[in-house]
Amino acid sequence: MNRLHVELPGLSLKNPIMPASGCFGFGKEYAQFYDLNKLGAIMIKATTVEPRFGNPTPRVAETSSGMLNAIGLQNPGLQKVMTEELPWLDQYDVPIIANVAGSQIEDYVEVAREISKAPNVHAIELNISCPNVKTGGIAFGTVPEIAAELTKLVKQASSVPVYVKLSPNVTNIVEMAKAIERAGADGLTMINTLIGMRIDLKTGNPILSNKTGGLSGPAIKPIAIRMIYEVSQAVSIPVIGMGGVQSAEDVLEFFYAGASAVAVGTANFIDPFVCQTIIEELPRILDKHGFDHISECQGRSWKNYATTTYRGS
Amino acid sequence: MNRLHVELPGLSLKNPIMPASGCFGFGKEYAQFYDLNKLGAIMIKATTVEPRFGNPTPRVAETSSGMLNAIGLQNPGLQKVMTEELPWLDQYDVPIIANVAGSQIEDYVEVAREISKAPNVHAIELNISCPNVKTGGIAFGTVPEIAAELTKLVKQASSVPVYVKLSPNVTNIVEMAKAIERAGADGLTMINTLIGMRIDLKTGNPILSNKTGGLSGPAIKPIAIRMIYEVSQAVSIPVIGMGGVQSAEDVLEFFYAGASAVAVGTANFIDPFVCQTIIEELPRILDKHGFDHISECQGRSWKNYATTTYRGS
Amino acid sequence: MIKKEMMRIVSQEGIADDIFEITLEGSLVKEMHQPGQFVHLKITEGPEAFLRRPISIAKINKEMNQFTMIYRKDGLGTRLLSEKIVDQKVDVLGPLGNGFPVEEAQSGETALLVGGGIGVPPLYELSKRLVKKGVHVIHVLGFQTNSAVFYEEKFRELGSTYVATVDGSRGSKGFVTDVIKTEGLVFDTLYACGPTPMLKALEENYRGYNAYLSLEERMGCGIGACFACVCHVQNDSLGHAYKKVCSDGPVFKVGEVVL
Amino acid sequence: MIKKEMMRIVSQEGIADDIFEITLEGSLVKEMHQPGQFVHLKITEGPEAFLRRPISIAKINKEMNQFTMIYRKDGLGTRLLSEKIVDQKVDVLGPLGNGFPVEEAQSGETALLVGGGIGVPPLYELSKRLVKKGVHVIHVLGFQTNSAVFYEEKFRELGSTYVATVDGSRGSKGFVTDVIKTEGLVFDTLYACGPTPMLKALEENYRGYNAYLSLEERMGCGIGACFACVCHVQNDSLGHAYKKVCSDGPVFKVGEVVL
Ligand SMILES: Cc1cc2nc3c(=O)[nH]c(=O)nc-3n(C[C@H](O)[C@H](O)[C@H](O)COP(=O)(O)OP(=O)(O)OC[C@H]3O[C@@H](n4cnc5c(N)ncnc54)[C@H](O)[C@@H]3O)c2cc1C
Ligand SMILES: Cc1cc2nc3c(=O)[nH]c(=O)nc-3n(C[C@H](O)[C@H](O)[C@H](O)COP(=O)(O)OP(=O)(O)OC[C@H]3O[C@@H](n4cnc5c(N)ncnc54)[C@H](O)[C@@H]3O)c2cc1C
Ligand SMILES: Cc1cc2nc3c(=O)[nH]c(=O)nc-3n(C[C@H](O)[C@H](O)[C@H](O)COP(=O)(O)O)c2cc1C
Ligand SMILES: Cc1cc2nc3c(=O)[nH]c(=O)nc-3n(C[C@H](O)[C@H](O)[C@H](O)COP(=O)(O)O)c2cc1C
Ligand code: FES
Ligand code: FES
Repeated sequence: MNRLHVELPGLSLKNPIMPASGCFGFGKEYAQFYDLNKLGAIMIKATTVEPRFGNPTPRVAETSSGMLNAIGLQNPGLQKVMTEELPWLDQYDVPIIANVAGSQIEDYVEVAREISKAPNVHAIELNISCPNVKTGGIAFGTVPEIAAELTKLVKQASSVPVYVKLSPNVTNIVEMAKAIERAGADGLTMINTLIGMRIDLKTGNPILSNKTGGLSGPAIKPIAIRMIYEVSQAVSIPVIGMGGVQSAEDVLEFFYAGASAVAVGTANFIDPFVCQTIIEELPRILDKHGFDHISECQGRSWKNYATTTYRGS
Repeated sequence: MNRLHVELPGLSLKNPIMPASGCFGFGKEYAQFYDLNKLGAIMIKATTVEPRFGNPTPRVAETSSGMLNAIGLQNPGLQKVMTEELPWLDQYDVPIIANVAGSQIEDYVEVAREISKAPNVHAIELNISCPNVKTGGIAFGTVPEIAAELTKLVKQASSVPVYVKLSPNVTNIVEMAKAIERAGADGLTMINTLIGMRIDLKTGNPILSNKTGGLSGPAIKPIAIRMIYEVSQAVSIPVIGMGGVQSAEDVLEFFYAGASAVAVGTANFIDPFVCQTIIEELPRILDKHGFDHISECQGRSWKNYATTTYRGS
Repeated sequence: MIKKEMMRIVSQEGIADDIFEITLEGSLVKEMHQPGQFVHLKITEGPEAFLRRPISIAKINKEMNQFTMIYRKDGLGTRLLSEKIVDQKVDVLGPLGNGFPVEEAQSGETALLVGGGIGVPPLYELSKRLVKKGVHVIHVLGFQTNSAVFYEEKFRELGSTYVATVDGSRGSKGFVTDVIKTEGLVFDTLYACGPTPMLKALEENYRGYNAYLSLEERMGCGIGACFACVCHVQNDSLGHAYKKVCSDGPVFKVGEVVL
Repeated sequence: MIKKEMMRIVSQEGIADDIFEITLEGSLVKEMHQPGQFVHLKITEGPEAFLRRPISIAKINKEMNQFTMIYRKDGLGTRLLSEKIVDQKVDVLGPLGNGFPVEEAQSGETALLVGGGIGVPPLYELSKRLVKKGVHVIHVLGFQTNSAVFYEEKFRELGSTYVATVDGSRGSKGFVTDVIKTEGLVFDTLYACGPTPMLKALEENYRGYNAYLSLEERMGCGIGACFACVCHVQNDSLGHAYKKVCSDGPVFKVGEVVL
């Protein structure tokens, strides 16, 4: 028995650990550090129809236990991702989750349709929650009806399961999640970054040239845990959790909250080996807490173990 | 010239530093450490009509660069605050900002009417954003129309200016702020805590007995700065800023973002002297950055100094 | 008076499995009067281990301006504390709370001191004070297992000492309450500190007695300002009476508060 | 190859106002080949100074497995670094990026090395390599003021060295570009590292030359994965071509990227 094996729509994962979109490029850089085959999956950088340069620099700033980024969806564009990045990744036996972004519905639909044809793309992650672009992005992520409509159309266009990435910058995340589930999403990924700002005391101006940026890292972990806890109880599609994960213990906490797999973002910048380390440590953590299989941990914080004997997601 | 003096509706502040509500009780405990006369103002613990015990313990949990609390508005009730706490505080020459909470509109109105009669209460802080109570609290803080209605009625009942405390757990904080301004609020205080959760890895259950709690501390500072930056440009009433302030440098950053005064919450627990220390350090920080008066810093991140010569809030 | 001081580490030593004894030096010791009080520690200067940690005072040495704590390396903060070395400093806020009332035991009387796990440390200073006063002390100390036992000899120097371990690997097998029963221990005053189930069992058995229990609760401020650590008062019909563990306690008379 | 290693501090010393020289030891040094490369430092183990800090390699000592950095104590991370002491460890990721091309200068030719402030350090290892190769080196080093000057003597040992300070308190008053002009310095190859305005001025003056500029940008990953540190490419009609300072740079040929 592989104690870490997890089955999710479209994704047969040898373990539930994957780098989060935007924090791992298209894998090449991290392949210098360890064998990418060890990963459960890879969430690649957001892809748009056209190549994008993104926002002017500075694009990152440090905060207490976190960072702000305003990359602005820089990416080489659909065509280059299809002809260069994905084929390069195909040397690895790792399912790719393609993060899809755009400015208008048609863009999302087009990228989803094309990118889902790539043989190693096993799922789409619909990025309706990027706080760093003027149009599209977060607008789709804050109004349930618009999110649902987009989900439906992308779902029709995609030949692989569609996960929708939720923004934490909303009053009612459960309402968003439910609308997206009803629209046919196969799963949810959450959370994207919270909108934040830092001001340079020397200049008096925001540090980021985009002024605001997305807050990630351990600082946001309690918010992620809370939202996953609420959403995973309200929907019946699986949740891939993320937000501040740094260790195998954090992964356990996300599972307890209700996640069925976990993505690691910012922590890769601090320690390029972090995903590998977490994967290696997970069995020890399962032993320590008396679990045979990682799936037993899923939703433990809200499942009533007295009456149900739940195994696996 | 007092370089730190700030004038706000109802509040003539010898300096812009005040402990945040719920993080300073009713002052007695901190009076053991320094002379409360040094403070610009004191925001006292939320007061409700009836005494409240609040939530079961545990009520606090630690997070990376922050903490969660689910006190649940425990307080001795309006009568005792009027007859014991406020008279005790009256020995100090410090304006009191009374944090007013409730479960329904009538409660808020009653507390505001009565507490605003206390001679040392110079302003009301309408707490429509407490995430830790089942009814009232946050519900009022997430729907602009309801917040506006409540503001209007409290404003009518109160004999002192009314500041409304905004919740960061909303999609659109500017919309909330504007609705509240239109309803007649004299000022805004922001931000209250973000809803978060931590799970105990040993038990698998949320650490807080209330399950979720409010996230405060440096972890949320970039979110506070962003929201104050947006709101202070959209309204013409002053903003008292808070969220993770620990130092005089942080105070400067809040002023740059658009705050006209700053409250210090969680940091009091780490260092009971923190408010005094910040007040003592502020002149040095003003010198370092070349300001004569603290008000010159207000809104500096978005004001165009080339065309306006702004002095004071 | 409560003070805040950067205190110097004079010694730090592992004395049992994951149990450390640390001694700090500074003028704050002058303020320490009661056994059973605690201090609130900020272990790193930065955001790591963000909140203070409450740890009991186990031994006070006024002449040397030193005091000793015994703590279990458990989570983040206590791990970081255990990595500190002699001459480094720790930010101490204290002394806090109301400790054990030494005045409740008279010379010639017998006091029973019951401790469980990391509830044992504050009993040491208490016992020394009682012995000094001429009180006859009996100690009943409960631990998980043999490797977790500490200070047995030190307590034995002060009075008769019974040790119980959950797995029976040292002393008698079982709980402190079993020991009291099987040994038929009698006393005038009872002082206890340990996990809540232990305190509950003692409350059950000794409700009418002159007994004092030291409670544990997660804390924010540690000084009574934040309402994090409250407990209900027994026989409170309205349900909103409360005591703060940090400033009204941590020691309460049996029957005073709801455990 | 890029490695990650906990490296031991061999020495740490203040060498000018807020300027520190630190030497680290470890096998990662074996991977260091090019002057102008940098390392990415995680200064504390915990969340404090959360991100890594990019600092240039100033001196490589392969025999001793040691390398030296020179940094300015500025914000949180560099302050914490300056408080570290000998034998403590620092988490180093590196070597990173593409440094100065030593092969672009031939024996007998003249290379002009221009540095501003904390852009000076990487020029030191570069200069040593060039000298070893038989290249004639000229250094022009710019600082704010006298008390900020460092390594002047060390550079002088390698070749003629001109110092300029903004306030004229040491060397000539003004900027490095003024020195080059007034001294009429001529060269075959130019290497420069310093603040962007300095690099822009050099680009202006020496666009057609064999010149190499080292850029600075705020970084996330430091290895090319996060797109934090990109810059535009010159003469890019579509506007979305880019180079990453961390992995394509930090050294670029003049005219290659938009400063
Ligand atoms: C009045 C009092 C006296 C105490 N005296 C001692 C003592 O002498 N020796 C000793 O080993 N322990 C003592 N404790 C328990 C000690 O405070 C906790 O073991 C410690 O705070 C755990 O911190 P951590 O960094 O190991 O755990 P973490 O999990 O990193 O702590 C996270 C947060 O939870 C709090 N927390 C976690 N467990 C507890 C707990 N059991 N009680 C209170 N807060 C907790 C921490 O203070 C911190 O705020 C005492 C507790 C109280 C309330
Ligand atoms: C390739 C490269 C080489 C460098 N070499 C040196 C060197 O040899 N000596 C030296 O003193 N400095 C060097 N710097 C600049 C150095 O990285 C910053 O001074 C340092 O990161 C500031 O960190 P801090 O903790 O003092 O400031 P903080 O304000 O605490 O830093 C907060 C965040 O902003 C980033 N940051 C702040 N200022 C800068 C800056 N000027 N450049 C890049 N990131 C910044 C930090 O890395 C960190 O992520 C180099 C920068 C780069 C890009
Ligand atoms: C530099 C950076 C770039 C990111 N780019 C993307 C992106 O392209 N698409 C996306 O959906 N999320 C993006 N994210 C968000 C992360 O995937 C993740 O949701 C978030 O950072 C929270 O996880 P973390 O705290 O582990 O980083 C980015 C985050 C960072 C820090
Ligand atoms: C323990 C605790 C209790 C609080 N109680 C209240 C309260 O009664 N009323 C209120 O409006 N805000 C309350 N707050 C929120 C603070 O006033 C403040 O808005 C928030 O903590 C952010 O500031 P900080 O990061 O400086 O703590 C409380 C916060 C904490 C940590
Ligand atoms: S810990 Fe704050 S009141 Fe007790
Ligand atoms: S710092 Fe991440 S790409 Fe350069």
